[in-house]
Amino acid sequence: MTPLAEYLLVAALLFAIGLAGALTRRNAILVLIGIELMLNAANLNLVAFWRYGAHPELLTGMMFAIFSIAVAAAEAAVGLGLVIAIYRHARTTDLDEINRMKG
Amino acid sequence: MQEAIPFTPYTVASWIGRILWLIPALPIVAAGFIALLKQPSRKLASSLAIGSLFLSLLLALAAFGDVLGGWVTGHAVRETVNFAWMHIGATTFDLGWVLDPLSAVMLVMVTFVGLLIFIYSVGYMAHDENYTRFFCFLSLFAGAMLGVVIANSILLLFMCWEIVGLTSYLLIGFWYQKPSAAAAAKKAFLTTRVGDIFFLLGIVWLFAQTRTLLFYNQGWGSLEAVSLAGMLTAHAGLGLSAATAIGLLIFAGAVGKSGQLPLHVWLPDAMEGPTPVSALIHAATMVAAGVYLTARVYPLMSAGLQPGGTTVALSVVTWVGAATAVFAALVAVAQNDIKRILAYSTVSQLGYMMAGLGLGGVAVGMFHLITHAFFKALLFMGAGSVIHGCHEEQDVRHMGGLRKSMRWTFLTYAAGMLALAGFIPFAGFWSKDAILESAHSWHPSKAPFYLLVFGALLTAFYMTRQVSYVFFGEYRGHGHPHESPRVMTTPLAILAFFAVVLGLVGTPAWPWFRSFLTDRPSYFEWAGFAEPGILTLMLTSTAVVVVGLLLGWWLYGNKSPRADEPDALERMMPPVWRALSNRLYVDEFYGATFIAFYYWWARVADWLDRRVWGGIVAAVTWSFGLWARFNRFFDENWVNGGFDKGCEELAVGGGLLARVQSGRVQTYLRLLALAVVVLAAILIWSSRG
Amino acid sequence: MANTADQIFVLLKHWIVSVFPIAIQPYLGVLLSVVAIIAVFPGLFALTTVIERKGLGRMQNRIGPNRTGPYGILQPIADGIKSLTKEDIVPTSADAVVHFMAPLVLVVAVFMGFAVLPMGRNMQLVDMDAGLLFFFAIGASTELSIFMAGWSSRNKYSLLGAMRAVAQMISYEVPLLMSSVVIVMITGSLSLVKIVDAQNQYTWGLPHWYIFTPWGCAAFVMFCVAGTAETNRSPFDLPEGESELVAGYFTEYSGFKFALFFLGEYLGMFSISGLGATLFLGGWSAPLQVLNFVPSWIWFFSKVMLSIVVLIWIRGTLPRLRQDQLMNFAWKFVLPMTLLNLLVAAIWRFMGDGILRWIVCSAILLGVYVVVGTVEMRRKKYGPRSYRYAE
Amino acid sequence: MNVVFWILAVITVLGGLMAVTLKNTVHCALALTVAFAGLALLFLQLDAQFAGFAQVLVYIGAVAILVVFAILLTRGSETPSEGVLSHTWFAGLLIAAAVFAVLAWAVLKSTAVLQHETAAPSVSVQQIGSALMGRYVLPLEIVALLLTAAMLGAVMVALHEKGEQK
Repeated sequence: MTPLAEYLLVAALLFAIGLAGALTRRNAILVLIGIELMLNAANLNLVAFWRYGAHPELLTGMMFAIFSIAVAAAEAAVGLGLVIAIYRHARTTDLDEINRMKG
Repeated sequence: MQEAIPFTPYTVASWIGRILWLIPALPIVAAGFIALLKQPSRKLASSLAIGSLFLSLLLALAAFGDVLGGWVTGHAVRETVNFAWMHIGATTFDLGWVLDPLSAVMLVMVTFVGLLIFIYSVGYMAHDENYTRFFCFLSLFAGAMLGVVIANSILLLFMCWEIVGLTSYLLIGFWYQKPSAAAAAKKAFLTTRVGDIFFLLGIVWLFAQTRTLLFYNQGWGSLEAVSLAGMLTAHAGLGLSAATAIGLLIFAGAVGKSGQLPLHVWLPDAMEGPTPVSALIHAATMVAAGVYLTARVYPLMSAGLQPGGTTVALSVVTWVGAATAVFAALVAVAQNDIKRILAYSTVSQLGYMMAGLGLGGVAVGMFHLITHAFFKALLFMGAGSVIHGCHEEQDVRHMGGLRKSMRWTFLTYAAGMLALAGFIPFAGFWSKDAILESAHSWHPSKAPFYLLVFGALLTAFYMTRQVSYVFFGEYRGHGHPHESPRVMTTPLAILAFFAVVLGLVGTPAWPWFRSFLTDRPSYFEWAGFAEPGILTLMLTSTAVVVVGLLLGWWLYGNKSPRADEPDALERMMPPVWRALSNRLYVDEFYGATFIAFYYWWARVADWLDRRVWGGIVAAVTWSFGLWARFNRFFDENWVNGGFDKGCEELAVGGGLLARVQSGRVQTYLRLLALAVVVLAAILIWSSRG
Repeated sequence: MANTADQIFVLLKHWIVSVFPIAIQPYLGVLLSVVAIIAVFPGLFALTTVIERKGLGRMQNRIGPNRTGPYGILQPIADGIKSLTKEDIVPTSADAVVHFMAPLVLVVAVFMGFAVLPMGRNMQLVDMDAGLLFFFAIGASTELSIFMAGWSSRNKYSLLGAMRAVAQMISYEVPLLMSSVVIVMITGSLSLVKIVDAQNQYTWGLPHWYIFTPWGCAAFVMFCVAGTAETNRSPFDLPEGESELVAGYFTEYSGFKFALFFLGEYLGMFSISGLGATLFLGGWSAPLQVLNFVPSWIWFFSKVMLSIVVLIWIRGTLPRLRQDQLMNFAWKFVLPMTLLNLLVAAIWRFMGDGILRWIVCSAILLGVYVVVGTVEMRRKKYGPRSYRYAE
Repeated sequence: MNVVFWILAVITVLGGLMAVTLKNTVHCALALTVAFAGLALLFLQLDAQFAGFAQVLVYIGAVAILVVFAILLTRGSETPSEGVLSHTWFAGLLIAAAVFAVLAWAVLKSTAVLQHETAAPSVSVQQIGSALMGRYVLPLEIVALLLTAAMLGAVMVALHEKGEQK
């Protein structure tokens, strides 16, 4: 069991948890939270691969992680904005009720 | 701390060299601020523009002094600051600026004339409601133009070149309410594009040949010995060396910008813009940019030039220039719009510059460029003052006798007119004389010389015609003409002064300008006149000019034909007049050839669509119809039953599938995850073996 | 002599550590520094409360606390005893866990911020390569505790206060960061120690502090504004505007937790002032070369206290802003100016030495300041309001 | 077996679990921040200082706050009367478990080829900065553009449409 494998396992677990949250909760915001968790798990993988990879001095994995953090910030902003818009429109954030394909 | 920034200049230049970028930067920044301003804050706008350009002028003078100092102490100054703009793969795109006599002279000219014109337009545009927009465009233009001047990288030059084109477009169409202005702007933009495409091709080719975008870079620039030698040996087909071909392509760009034949058509129409614009952009600076570009890449054109001989590129430049000079002068004779006359004369003078470049090298062309910038700006601003004074009247036949009512304008205008006509000892005389001299001593052919002399005659003639129309006789317009405000006349006076004396830096006796540009020591000696041919040449050109003046005065002087009665020249030779006044039908020619060709082609395509393809389609449809009839019979009797069954099946399946598309996000997400699982499993499994 | 005085704490620490076995020495060193920080700053906090109360008293033409001890010096002790012995009330409907966590998170987060501040020549807990980033990251996480406090205590005043506070802190964190990025650009390092070293040089006896450059000065001004807002000090103290919402997010807190919030707030002030001093005022470096003999830590703390006094003074002077004014000011004025300041710093860096860069940079900054300022003032939003009273 | 790592891992995973299981949405958000903090510490454990601090700054400082704001704006703070789980929660759980199984399988299967303990790479912020300005300048520009667009987009989406002003 190499340290890298440990990190990867933790990341996988976190990813699964996030996925479970995204799949089982009915509140849109909680789905977003799950997605954030999944993103973070991915980041953990990237950094771990950078750390134990062949060429850490190239910074590739780290850069990837940093960029994905930035992208995740954008994603959260837009996603929550959408949730708020939907809430204003449908007066609910319950995904089971938001299943109309046209506004 | 040093490595905190990626920017590292390749060379260490003098302090002025290092901050040369400020010269274009200031007006551009000013333009940015002005763009933010609201309409009411006019004063702030104009003062921002003028102030920034004034600072640029000071810096330009400092740069000029620097170069001058280097020249006096006898070692050439060519400071370049280059830096890598971006790396893509292995190739780096370099930008940079160069400070050498050529750019220094140009800088001073542009900033100085520009500043005067800015001040002038404060008065001219005073009543326009888009005042701030005007100044925004104007100083954006100034910045871009200065960028063109100092560019040491053909890429940077091209960028600024395009910005200049854009601002020209914006300013020609400044009064976009007038459809004519809008059309003129479009025409200018498109026509110059034609040239710019070739220019771009030239740039690409140059880059491909020399692997560098820089002009000068410690001997590795594209205009320096190594690359030139390489380009001379490389062949481009048609027996041309790559150097020649690239030079010609770039020259095509110059042709577009500075309105040489055959792309001159946009320049006269460009006079739809406000007069300061015509003065600044379409007389003094932008149209000169083409000439400047040609001068910049002169080493490319003259690659492999033997003394006394010429190169293909140079001879092309010469012929185009000479032809343009005469052609435009001819047309100018028969125009009635005061600004159009000046526009055509600009075209012809630009022709002179080009010819000068081709015949006598950088110094000759640039000398005429500088002097012309001054007196042509003067003429345009004078014309503007006249138009302003005559209540926006532009037709010379509705003017006249203004010499009494507009003293200052008249005096300064006369000075400019004499300078343009090349009357001794005004500025234009010396510069034009230099061109004629080099034309006379041009071995390959004498034709350009005669053409240019003829052009000089015409120039004197049409300027006399215009002046006597505008300022002599009695006033034929409506309302009362009035002198323009001080803020407009003062720049005129300043420019007039230069129009008179500026030529003295380039007399044969004291060819200071030439030796400055070509970096040779200069000294004063009367013997300069005594050189064989010079004196006779000067006498001939003077004589030609005088003849032109007298001719003009004899035809038009002091008599004031009304608008309805035909022009004096028209009475003498109507057909010629008609040809000329219709601008020798060039526009019509283009209309009849290129544009008509497009129409024709469109019609052909249309016909093809209707007849040929249409016919085929019809035939196909018919056959299908036949086939269909048969099928119908077949269907109704055999297929239908089975088909209906199939349809039911499909309906059921569709129902099943539709249940998946529930519009619930989580359903989709679930399927996604499921797919991931399956794929990953397959992947791992397959990776086992 | 001067050197020992300068390094006295460092020497002391080494001496103490050297007593113990090698194995635990590094941990012990860290522990000692932490203890020192945890001891010193609350002391400063006590001192500051006295200064504030008496200073404000004078500004408002009162005497201020003067009963406990001579001139009321012992007031903070009395306060401490009081708040410790008070009953700790938790609203029944409150969310007990979060309600309990909030003050702890706040204080811990704020204390962590001090870890990277160099408080004297080699007197810092850790010299992190990304110290500045660390500082801001920690600072960012204090917002959460405030939200926790406001939300958990099921009280609309608290909630409103928390929302205001969080919104305000987020909006002002951006300019705060931006105005510090300039320093990073010039120094080429995020390590606060390196930043101080870069400023610790003298020409003609005058220091190279960044405040003495056009961009530095501009950045400092904006840093002060943003920092004041970040620590919810007046005139940006809407989150706890007594007149509007009782005491903002810690309305429902009492006793020790309240004291913790109080402490956290003041510690926030200290850390921001310390950062400001480090970035712009040359950290622990002396203001004049001749004054170098004075121990460096004295300089640092005097700078911090000076800015604290200024903050108190401001609090006594300026009226409170309106929420919309606050936001507009942050997003429409301070942020653009900081962005421009980045550009100016780049120009400065790239023009090399010479008087010219001073002229150009100052010109750009002033020009834009004037233009933007006038344009903004026109739009009535920041301009003086005309109140209409009921006749 | 690295103790610190395991502690952090447990903290992170627990935070994640609570974030998706707790009833009260705000508690979920707070648990989420715990998970974020744990991740940041894991990054530090991986000698990725910069990434770790960036994580704290962005996630705890911004995303968590955003989530909380969204919760309060959508009145999500009071727990809904009917269950918090969507009616298809069981399938979701199964699939999540399957995903974890597959990933774990992959990791464990390839554990032989994975790198063993390597020396900690010494990477200074300086290098990261120059890398951002040099090799990664294009991505950097694109991300900048993306963030701007996202900001505008979020504002536009979350704004009140005219007409349905309440």
